[in-house]
Amino acid sequence: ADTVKVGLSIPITGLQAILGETLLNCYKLAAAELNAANGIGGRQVELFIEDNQTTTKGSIDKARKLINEDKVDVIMGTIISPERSATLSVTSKAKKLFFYPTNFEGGECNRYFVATGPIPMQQVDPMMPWVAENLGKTIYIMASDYAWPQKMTEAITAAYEKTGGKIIGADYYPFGTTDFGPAFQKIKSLKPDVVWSMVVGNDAVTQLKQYRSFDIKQPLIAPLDEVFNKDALPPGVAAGTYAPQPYWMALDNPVNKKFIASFREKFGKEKMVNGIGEAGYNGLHLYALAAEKAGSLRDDDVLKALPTIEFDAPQGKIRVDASNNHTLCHSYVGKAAPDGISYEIAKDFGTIAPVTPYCKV
Amino acid sequence: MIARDRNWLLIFAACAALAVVYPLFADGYQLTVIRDALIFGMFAASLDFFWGRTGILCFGHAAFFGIGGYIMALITLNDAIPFGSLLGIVGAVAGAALVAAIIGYFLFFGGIRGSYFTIVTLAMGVICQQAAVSWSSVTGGDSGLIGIPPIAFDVGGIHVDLSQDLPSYIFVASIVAVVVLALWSISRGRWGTVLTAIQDNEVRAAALGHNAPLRLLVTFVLSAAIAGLAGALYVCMAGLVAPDLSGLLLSTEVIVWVAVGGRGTLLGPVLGAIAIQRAQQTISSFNPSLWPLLLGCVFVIIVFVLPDGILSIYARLKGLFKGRRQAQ
Amino acid sequence: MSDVLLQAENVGIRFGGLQALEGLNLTVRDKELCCIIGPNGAGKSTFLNVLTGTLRPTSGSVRFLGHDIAGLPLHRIARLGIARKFQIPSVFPSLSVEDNLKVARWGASSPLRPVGELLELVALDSRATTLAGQLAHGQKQWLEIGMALAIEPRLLLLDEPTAGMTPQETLATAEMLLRLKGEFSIVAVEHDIRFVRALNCETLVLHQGRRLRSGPFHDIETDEMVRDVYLGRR
Amino acid sequence: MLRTLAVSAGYGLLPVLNGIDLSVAPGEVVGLLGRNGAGKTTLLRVIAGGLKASGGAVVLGDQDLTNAAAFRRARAGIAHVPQGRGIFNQLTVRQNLEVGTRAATDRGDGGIPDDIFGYFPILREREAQIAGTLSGGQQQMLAIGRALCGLPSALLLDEPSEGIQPNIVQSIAELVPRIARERGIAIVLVEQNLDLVLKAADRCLVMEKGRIVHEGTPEAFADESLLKDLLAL
Amino acid sequence: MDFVVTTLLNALTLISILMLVGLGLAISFGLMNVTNLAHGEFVTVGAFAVYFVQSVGGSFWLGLTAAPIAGAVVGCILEFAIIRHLYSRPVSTVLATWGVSLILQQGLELSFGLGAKPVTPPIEGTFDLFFTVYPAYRLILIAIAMLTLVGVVLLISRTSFGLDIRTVIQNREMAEGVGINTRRTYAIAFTFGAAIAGLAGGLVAPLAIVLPQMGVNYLANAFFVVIVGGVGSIGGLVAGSVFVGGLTSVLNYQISPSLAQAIVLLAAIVAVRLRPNGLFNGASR
Ligand SMILES: Nc1ncnc2c1ncn2[C@@H]1O[C@H](COP(=O)(O)OP(=O)(O)OP(=O)(O)O)[C@@H](O)[C@H]1O
Ligand SMILES: Nc1ncnc2c1ncn2[C@@H]1O[C@H](COP(=O)(O)OP(=O)(O)OP(=O)(O)O)[C@@H](O)[C@H]1O
Ligand SMILES: [Mg+2]
Ligand SMILES: [Mg+2]
Repeated sequence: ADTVKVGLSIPITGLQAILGETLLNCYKLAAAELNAANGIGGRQVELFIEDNQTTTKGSIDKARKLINEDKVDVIMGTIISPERSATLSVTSKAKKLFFYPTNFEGGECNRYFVATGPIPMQQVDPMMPWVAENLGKTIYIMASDYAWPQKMTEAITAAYEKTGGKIIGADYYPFGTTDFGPAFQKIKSLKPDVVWSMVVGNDAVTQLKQYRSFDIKQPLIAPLDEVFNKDALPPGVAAGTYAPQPYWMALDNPVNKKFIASFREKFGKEKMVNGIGEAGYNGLHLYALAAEKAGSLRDDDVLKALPTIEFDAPQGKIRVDASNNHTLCHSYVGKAAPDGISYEIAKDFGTIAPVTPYCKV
Repeated sequence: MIARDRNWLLIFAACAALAVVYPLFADGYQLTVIRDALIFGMFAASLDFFWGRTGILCFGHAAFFGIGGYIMALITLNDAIPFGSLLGIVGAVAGAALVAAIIGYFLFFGGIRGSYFTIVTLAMGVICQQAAVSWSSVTGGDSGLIGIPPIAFDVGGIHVDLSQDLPSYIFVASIVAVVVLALWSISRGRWGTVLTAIQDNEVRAAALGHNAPLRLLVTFVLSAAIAGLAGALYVCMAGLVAPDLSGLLLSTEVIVWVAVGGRGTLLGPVLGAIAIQRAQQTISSFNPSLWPLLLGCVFVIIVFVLPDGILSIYARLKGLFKGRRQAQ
Repeated sequence: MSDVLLQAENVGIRFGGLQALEGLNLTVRDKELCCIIGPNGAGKSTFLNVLTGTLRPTSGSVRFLGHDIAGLPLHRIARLGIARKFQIPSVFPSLSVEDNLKVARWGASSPLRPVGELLELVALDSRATTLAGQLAHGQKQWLEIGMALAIEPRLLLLDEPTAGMTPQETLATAEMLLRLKGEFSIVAVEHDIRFVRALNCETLVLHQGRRLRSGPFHDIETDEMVRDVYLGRR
Repeated sequence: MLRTLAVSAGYGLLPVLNGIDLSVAPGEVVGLLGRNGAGKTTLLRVIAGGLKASGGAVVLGDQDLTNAAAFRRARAGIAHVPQGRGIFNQLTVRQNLEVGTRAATDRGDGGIPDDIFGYFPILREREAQIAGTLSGGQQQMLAIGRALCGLPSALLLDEPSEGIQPNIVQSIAELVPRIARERGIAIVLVEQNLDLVLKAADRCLVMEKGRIVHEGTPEAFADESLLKDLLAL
Repeated sequence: MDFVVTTLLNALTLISILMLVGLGLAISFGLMNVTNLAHGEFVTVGAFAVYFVQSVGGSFWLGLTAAPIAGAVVGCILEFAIIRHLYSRPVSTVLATWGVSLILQQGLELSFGLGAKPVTPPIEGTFDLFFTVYPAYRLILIAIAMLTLVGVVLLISRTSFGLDIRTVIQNREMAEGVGINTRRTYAIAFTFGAAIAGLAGGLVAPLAIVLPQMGVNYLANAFFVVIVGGVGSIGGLVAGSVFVGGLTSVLNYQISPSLAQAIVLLAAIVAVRLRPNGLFNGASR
């Protein structure tokens, strides 16, 4: 029968495979929910899953295949920036809708590109006064050497200096670094109040293990989440770290409870879910609502309807900003529990609108 | 020797014929797929031109591919530069050649050969990828540069516009054919024979009056220039350039394509590149985690069953055939 | 003195604690043939290395056509017209005999002899398409001489060209060199006395890095000292 | 007693040896003559195990070594001094000799026999020199010395006089039979230098195109015309 | 004082890791001339051995004993099944070992699941070194690395095995000719190199990420260390590790780490150019 074809470009192999698995599960969950409730306008949702291998070449090949061979109605997925821009380079040429779920550095601006994750200012702007008040007045940043941490650092610096705080050092480490000793030595001599790590992916594991062994006492902000903590980190090393995220499993609301319950029922009792996954889940639901409302699957119709609808997501109510196709998402600071896996909500900043001076679609 | 040349030309002609009739049976998407594979095929041939004849393995060849790609991107994305596409291609080729010339001069005239060269070029690849990631003000960082326009230019009143699938396929296929043919005729003649001699015994070759380092350098630079050309073409077709196009993974893959296709045959690597990439994407759509395992096994098997690459199947079949005929 | 091709003056060289050559003089004129003999380890190969510029002497000087060639890149030396046959036969094993000769010709600034003639000269015409790596030892020696001839040298240096050859072939080689004598200068290092005798030329005898004797071969052959340290008595 | 029985061998499709029968008694020196490319080197390689025989057998004493790996043959007592010497260039002279004793692991005490230095005093003098920097003749002596370190019962010498100064060639001519007698070794001597063979060998064989075409005592070979017949073009 | 000592210890840690991984490679690549792209996977296997032993309730130390054994087993199988047939075909070796590295990575992933594996260090916390406090585990790592180095040097210089292996490398046919079982010599050497890499993996497991793909992070650097120092000598390996590790640690503190990495690699290229035979050529023989 006639179905709504959703193409998924997911890193199933390669460096981002752990996060890819959770993201894929979230899409599967959303599709199952939709299909159980009469699909999209009566049409069942059909997922076309492709592994982009976490590479540029793979992402391009797979996006082309999804569009030309599978003839999908929309493409969703990808985690890190190269996958995203590779996919975007195909979708923007083909004028095909592309929903991107991951936290990203911003800068991408395209009519057919919808971001359901936060950009740096959404996470950082509301958070910095809280940091200044609760954690300290000086920050040392150590990060992986690529665009997202660089943009985050800019956002952090701007917002923090407004509160009178100061960034006293920032070091960017190449991917694949196996020894962070020099950074810890710097922390010892600079004595910042707070350490903010944006070392990501596999290197985050190395970084955190070594951070603990150097016995550093300062509070640590690190972009971790439940999935990563559980699947990648040795038990307990994340305990006490802070992280800004638009979604936490600990959020106490009925939608989230139901989300987690059905996720675990489908994929395993112990399974964790994170902000990226939730943003993917939200993306598919937002698309469904918009398509339903537009009564059409044509990209332009869906796009037109998209800003007019609201979705009751696990993180709270969200909607897409018509001016830049970014999502108004929530911002929470989480604090990792002693088990080093789950988080408690340290502070809720409510919904934050994405402000993008560079972008107007 | 003569018979071998004839065989090569025969296979080349067969491939060319296939490439000509292919558009009759393929839709636009399938054309783009083969077009991109052909570009990587040319990239593989460029590595083979150096590796196959000198016996020195370059483990950072993707660096030149990436350099070509980035230069192309920077030139065509800058609206202030006229004749973007043409200038981009020239710049990409020249840039890759220049970098190769500097590094090559340093290494070849410093007496560095063999595994040393391999590992030093490996490091060069690592540096290039890291530079592309961290120098984000120019390179766009890890997300790369997006929105590179398709190749378009006017030569002598003819307007070339490669935004459509068929023209771009034809353009790429003819470039690849010309390049492979050119590389082949260079490497089978005097140039190639002397390179083989240098590979056998460099001191002896020098004592006969051959400037071995210079010859190696020129070969390397030419090989890098072609890699740069491939990079420039690819980024225009893909519309973006990203750091992993100059990375270790691609460097390794291209080595594998050459080895699978048959080192020193130039044509084999092109076929190897197409075959492996298509197999990779097909298998990965079918079962993602199977691919790496399968690929690994394929390499091990190829080494033992087809040590001279897939192109040697032809020679073997022929040998078998001859053997039969003689037996009868 | 315009016909002086190569002039070595007071050459000395040290390897660590070993004074391998000391105070050696040698003048090679155009189209002259001369031989160097001497016990194993006397420094003959080393001296050849100095003469070809491969080794820089620690004292003294070597001039080829008036230029100091020490330390020049090998290919430049070859292009100046110095050809050399190494002591261990070194050919290009993965090229055919014919291609070996071609490569040699291509290296030359002005090759004269066609490959066919070279093949005949070194009696390898029947094996032109054989890979050089598959030749028997003696055949490799011949091929290497052929390669040296191919570059049309002004000076040909031979390090034990007949090692591994049968007596007949040794003599044939000597005859060939005598025939070529009119074309260029030759310096040969050899242990095979019949070969040296056949060439019957100016001979330098080295011993422990120094000149022991020099002069026409028939004088050398009968020299008591040379017989003691080198030729032996029977 | 070293024997080959109808040994044949070749490179790829090219047959080089066609049924060679050879037998050398302990203490005996057999000279092997033949033109370039006759297959002398190949025969020695087949005996030493560097090249597989395509037919026939290689026997040392009562051991059939036809299918034994090269190192087993060395340990059984076959020592090979190849054409081109095959010394280990980057090791010192002493290390080369030490490695030579590996063949005698099962038989000797693992030390370098002293009389080696008696035969070749230069080796003691240059003990610590890197072998690759020895002169050609010195390397040849090292190669023979190393072979003797393995306490062999059969010794294969491939053109040992190549590159050796005349008076030492003479002493090799005296040394080879002496070594054979003193140590009871069966020696096969491949040579182009007729004087040496005729002086050192007890018996001479002539090879042509992979066959043994003539056999005789050195005295018989003193006849010039016979020699011309067998060896000249 | 604190600063100097910490810098020194940081450098020593990195040097130790590089040296251990490089030690195995110095044998297979440096001595045997086998370009083994699966060398990184020996490190991975060692790290997984520690993880596995810990996950079934064993102690870290038991795991660390298992690590070289696991490396050796994998190395031995690899040598027996593949490498030994390819000693004369270096290019094929590159290809085959790359294939093996893929198989091993994927095999580990299929059997142990996606994602990083937790490994707990045998001791937590820091050690008071009078001048400074330093993570205790790192001190252990440095000590074990030094002990291993001394062990290997003794093994190679005091036993006849070291001589045999060099003989075999220089001239295989001749080595057979003097009675050396070249197959066995190669197999043992290769296995030994794999075992050391496995040990290295076990040692870094508590310090860095444990993942089927972790080997890549060590492979390129290890090759580099071997080349910079000079192929085929232990002294060279030490010199290369000190050069690369020391410079990285010191520069990391001064300038941006990415730049530091690039500078170190460039400096290494310059070093190779100036001393093509290695920083330490010959001196350790
Ligand atoms: N690089 C070196 N380092 C140390 N000693 C060396 C080096 N090269 C040569 N020698 C020594 O210098 C001396 C002369 O060697 P050379 O090879 O010139 O002798 P030769 O006269 O050619 O002998 P042969 O006739 O045996 O070939 C020898 O004692 C040799 O060991
Ligand atoms: N590696 C090889 N591959 C192919 N053919 C070979 C190889 N080595 C030798 N041959 C051939 O085998 C034949 C016999 O060679 P061999 O070396 O045994 O001769 P020889 O009697 O020792 O000659 P010489 O006196 O020149 O040393 C020759 O025709 C040679 O071309
Ligand atoms: Mg000499
Ligand atoms: Mg021979």
